[in-house]
Amino acid sequence: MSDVILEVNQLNTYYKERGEKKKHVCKNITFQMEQGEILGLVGESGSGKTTLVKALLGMVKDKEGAIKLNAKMPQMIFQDPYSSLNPSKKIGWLLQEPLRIKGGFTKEEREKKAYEMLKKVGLNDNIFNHYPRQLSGGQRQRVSIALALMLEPELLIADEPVSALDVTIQAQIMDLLLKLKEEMGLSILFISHDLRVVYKMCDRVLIMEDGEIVEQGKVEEVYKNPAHPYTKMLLEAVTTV
Amino acid sequence: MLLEVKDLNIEFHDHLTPETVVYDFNLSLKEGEIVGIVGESGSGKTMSALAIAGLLNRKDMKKSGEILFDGKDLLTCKRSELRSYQGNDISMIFQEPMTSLNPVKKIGAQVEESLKIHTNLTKEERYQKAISILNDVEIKDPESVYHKYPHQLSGGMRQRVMIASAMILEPKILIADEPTTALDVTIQAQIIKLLKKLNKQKKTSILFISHDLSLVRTLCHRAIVMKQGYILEEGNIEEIFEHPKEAYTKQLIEAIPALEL
Amino acid sequence: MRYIGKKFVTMLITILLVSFFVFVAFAVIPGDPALSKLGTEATYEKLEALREEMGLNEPLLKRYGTWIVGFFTGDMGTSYSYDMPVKDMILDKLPITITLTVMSFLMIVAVSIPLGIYTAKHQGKAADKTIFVLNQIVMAIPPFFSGILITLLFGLVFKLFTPGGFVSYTKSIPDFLAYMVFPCIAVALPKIAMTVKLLRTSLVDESKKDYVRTAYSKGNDKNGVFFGHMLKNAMIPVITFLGMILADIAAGSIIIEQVFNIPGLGRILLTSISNRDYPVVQAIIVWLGIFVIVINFCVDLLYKVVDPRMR
Amino acid sequence: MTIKKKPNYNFIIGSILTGLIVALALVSLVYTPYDPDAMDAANKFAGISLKHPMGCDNFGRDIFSRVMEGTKNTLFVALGTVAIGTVFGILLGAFTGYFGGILDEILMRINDAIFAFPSILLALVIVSLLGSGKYNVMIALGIAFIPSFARIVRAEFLKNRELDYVKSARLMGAGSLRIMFVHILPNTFSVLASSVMIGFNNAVLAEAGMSFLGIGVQPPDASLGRMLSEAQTYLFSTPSYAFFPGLVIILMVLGFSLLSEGISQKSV
Repeated sequence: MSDVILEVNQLNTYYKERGEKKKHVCKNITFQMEQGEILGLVGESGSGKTTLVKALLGMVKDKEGAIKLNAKMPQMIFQDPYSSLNPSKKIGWLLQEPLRIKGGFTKEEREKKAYEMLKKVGLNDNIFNHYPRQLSGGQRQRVSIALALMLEPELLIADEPVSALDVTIQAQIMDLLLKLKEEMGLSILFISHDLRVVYKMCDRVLIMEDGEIVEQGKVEEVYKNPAHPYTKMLLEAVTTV
Repeated sequence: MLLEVKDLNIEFHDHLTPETVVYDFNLSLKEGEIVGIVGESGSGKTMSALAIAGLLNRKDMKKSGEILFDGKDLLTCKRSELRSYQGNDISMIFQEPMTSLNPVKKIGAQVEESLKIHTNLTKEERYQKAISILNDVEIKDPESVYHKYPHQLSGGMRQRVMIASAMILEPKILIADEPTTALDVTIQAQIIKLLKKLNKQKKTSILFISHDLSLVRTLCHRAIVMKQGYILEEGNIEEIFEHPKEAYTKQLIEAIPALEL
Repeated sequence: MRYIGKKFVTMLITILLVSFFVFVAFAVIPGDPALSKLGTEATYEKLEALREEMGLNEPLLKRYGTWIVGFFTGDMGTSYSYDMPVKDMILDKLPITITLTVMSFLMIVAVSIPLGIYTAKHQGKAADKTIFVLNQIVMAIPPFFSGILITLLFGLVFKLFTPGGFVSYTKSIPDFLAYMVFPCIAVALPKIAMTVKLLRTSLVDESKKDYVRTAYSKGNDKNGVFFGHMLKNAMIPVITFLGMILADIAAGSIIIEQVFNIPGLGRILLTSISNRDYPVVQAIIVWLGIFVIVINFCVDLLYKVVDPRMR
Repeated sequence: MTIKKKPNYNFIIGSILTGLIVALALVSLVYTPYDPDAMDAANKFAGISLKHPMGCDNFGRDIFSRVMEGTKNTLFVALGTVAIGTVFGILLGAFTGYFGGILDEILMRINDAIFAFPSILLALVIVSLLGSGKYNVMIALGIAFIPSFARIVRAEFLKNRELDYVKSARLMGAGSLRIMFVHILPNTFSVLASSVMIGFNNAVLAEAGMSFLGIGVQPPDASLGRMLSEAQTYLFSTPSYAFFPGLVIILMVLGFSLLSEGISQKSV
């Protein structure tokens, strides 16, 4: 039994917009995530998965329940590679920013680490002096991954990291993530709406509908014997289509 | 043959050197047939579709070749003649149902707009037709949806409304440009089913543009694979998936994560 | 209905806020009105007595309360310099400024909207480019200078009107209106240019939207797309702008009244500012403020009619 | 791939006009053909000549020298106005836009109330309270301009705050101030630049308008607006007196608006 890196117990979150009734977004969310696994989180828009992620990162105020995180500074990669990189900064500057904030590095050390990271995610050195707008979607997503890994986090949250990309690029990014996971011993919470992608990437999966986790388990088991009607519907949508 | 596209080339002239985005595009579409055009971004699939729908009229763009519909060349015929086909014989639906609907007009008005343009039906007749097509696209309570605005509907509903407004005159060809990409998977499956149903019931031929090979496989009879403006491969759906001739096609198919259940 | 009610309440609150700010500004900053009324040589006792009489020894909020109640019941105080009720001073000038504002606004709407549509429809053609250049130049001419040019050209050279020969509406309404045409042109010109430019930009932006492509795909011709689809969407930012313009003209009338020698509200405001006649300044500013706020309220309501997403 | 570019006429003409006007103002700091305030009864209403390229006014002062001086004053006031408006607008807009909440609500209500007021009216109120003069006009117009800048900056911050790159910066451990001023602010510059340009023009027009009314720049300082109002009396006899100051205002505003048009064309 490996160590638990994230434990969520009876998490409830609420959201209130002015003049409207308080909404109950996440309902009684309970799950565990183990060190070194890739845990899939599947749900459609409005299922509450984005709110769940925000809650895990401490960005939701109105919540009850326990979130136990055994990793320091979880990092995140985002769906839209166009809005996740600051358009006014060069890639090199961006990659050094986490180290600059953390402090205790000389300029040379920072630059060396940034170049090393670029190499790790399969990018050329010359990208260091490029602006995000000069890169393709796939390259940007590699930069995002590099940026998230600069602080060597133990937990990485990947929010639909491939769904904005072309299929051939998707495959490359997925392979990169799998490689980095092995190299760096990452645990990844992998959010996706695409059951095929989850099948390729994840060890276990959580199925979310309407703020609740309706089913969880090993990917093969859930896919072969879906217990909840919603899971069945999702799988049907993929296999009949 | 319902539609025949011969050697279609599309060039942009907004730069110093003209840039060709579609090279020697050929396509034939039979009545009742569903043909898929597959490719990644920049493959020229959307440009070809827009050209066939008669929606590429920018001045800095050059088109050559032939687009024969009913023996008439849509590329060279008069604009007024082209308009008489648009929405009437050839309709189109788009990727983003929210932005593709006019935000300040009621659903009813948008659904029956083609009737207003192409027929002399009375207001009451138009209303009846609109309600009946809204029923056909499986919208519950069409009478109330008729009086709503786009922002009051969900994404899936909006795409159904788009389909209704494109299908109201029972066109011979429906061009669908990534109609399900912006939708959730379960909604996506419903829309694909709906397109299949409409194709069977109304014998409408569908030109289905998508980046998603698994969708194309379930929906289409034939498919064309495009890359960087060129047609790489075309053929029956089974042929393409079982025995792809081109390495790129193989790569595309392999990029879809397998689901072994 | 709830929306209107909410907006109406917001409007009332804003009016109170604005009037309070103005009141406080004029109560605190200029110093002691009793002193300025009596002069520096007044004795302490006399000053105290006057302060008591003017209610200056009351707490600020109470003074505001008395003032605002008086304000809306028709008692706007007494002018320091003319020793007559402010209300009477304002009331008979009001029609002049209102005429100036409304007439120039109508000119702006009547000219700029057709012209904006025309330029957008002929985007990139010679007519569009010419109008663009004209627009840029006209926008750069301050209304007081165009006023001077109009006076020179139509008044002194073509003798279409007598510069400085303002005829009051109480004497002859046709002559009054005939004189007002020229100041109104001076006010309207730069605003027409701005509105044309905004409407054109707005229409061009709309033309790139997806729903326009949908409209063409249904067999609409250019006019069908422009008038049936784009115009209503494109008018949304223009409505806000026209609301701002209306407020701007009312304020800008101060300058144009000076150029054309029109004895309107602006004229009194200006003399009162230089005479430090605060009750008059205060009253005019608050009225102009109320005018602006009410316009904004109307713009909000108009929005609701045009844009269903606002409901 | 090389992109075909039509020459950016707006930018070229705008730069030339602005350059000329700025040069005129800068030269006036060290040299004017005559003392702008020197009266010369012999040259009253002197016509256009080599000695007096724009003629002389009712006191025999050289109009060209006065136009140079006035241009300098107008530019100075406009620059000051825009500086006040931008600095406070950025601060106000950045904090309210980034943090939101109750404070934002209240400040924006007040902001809207002020913004609803035409800036010239607001400036008049402030001038009537502070008194007229170059610096008071600058302060008055500056305050009147804060809300519009604050509004633009706030909208940009509101938009950017929701973007993933800000979330990503927060996850790196960046503090709010660092996120606001190092990460977000540079992304608002392009929008801010165009509104600064528009603001500058409005400031020029407002200053000229107030000086025209006699409550702006005060004598002995020369001012374009004031010259125009003085010239009005002699409009028929000496139209050139009104013509040149007016022309300079137009060229100044035109140059700047073409320049801003050209810049936005460039960034597309």
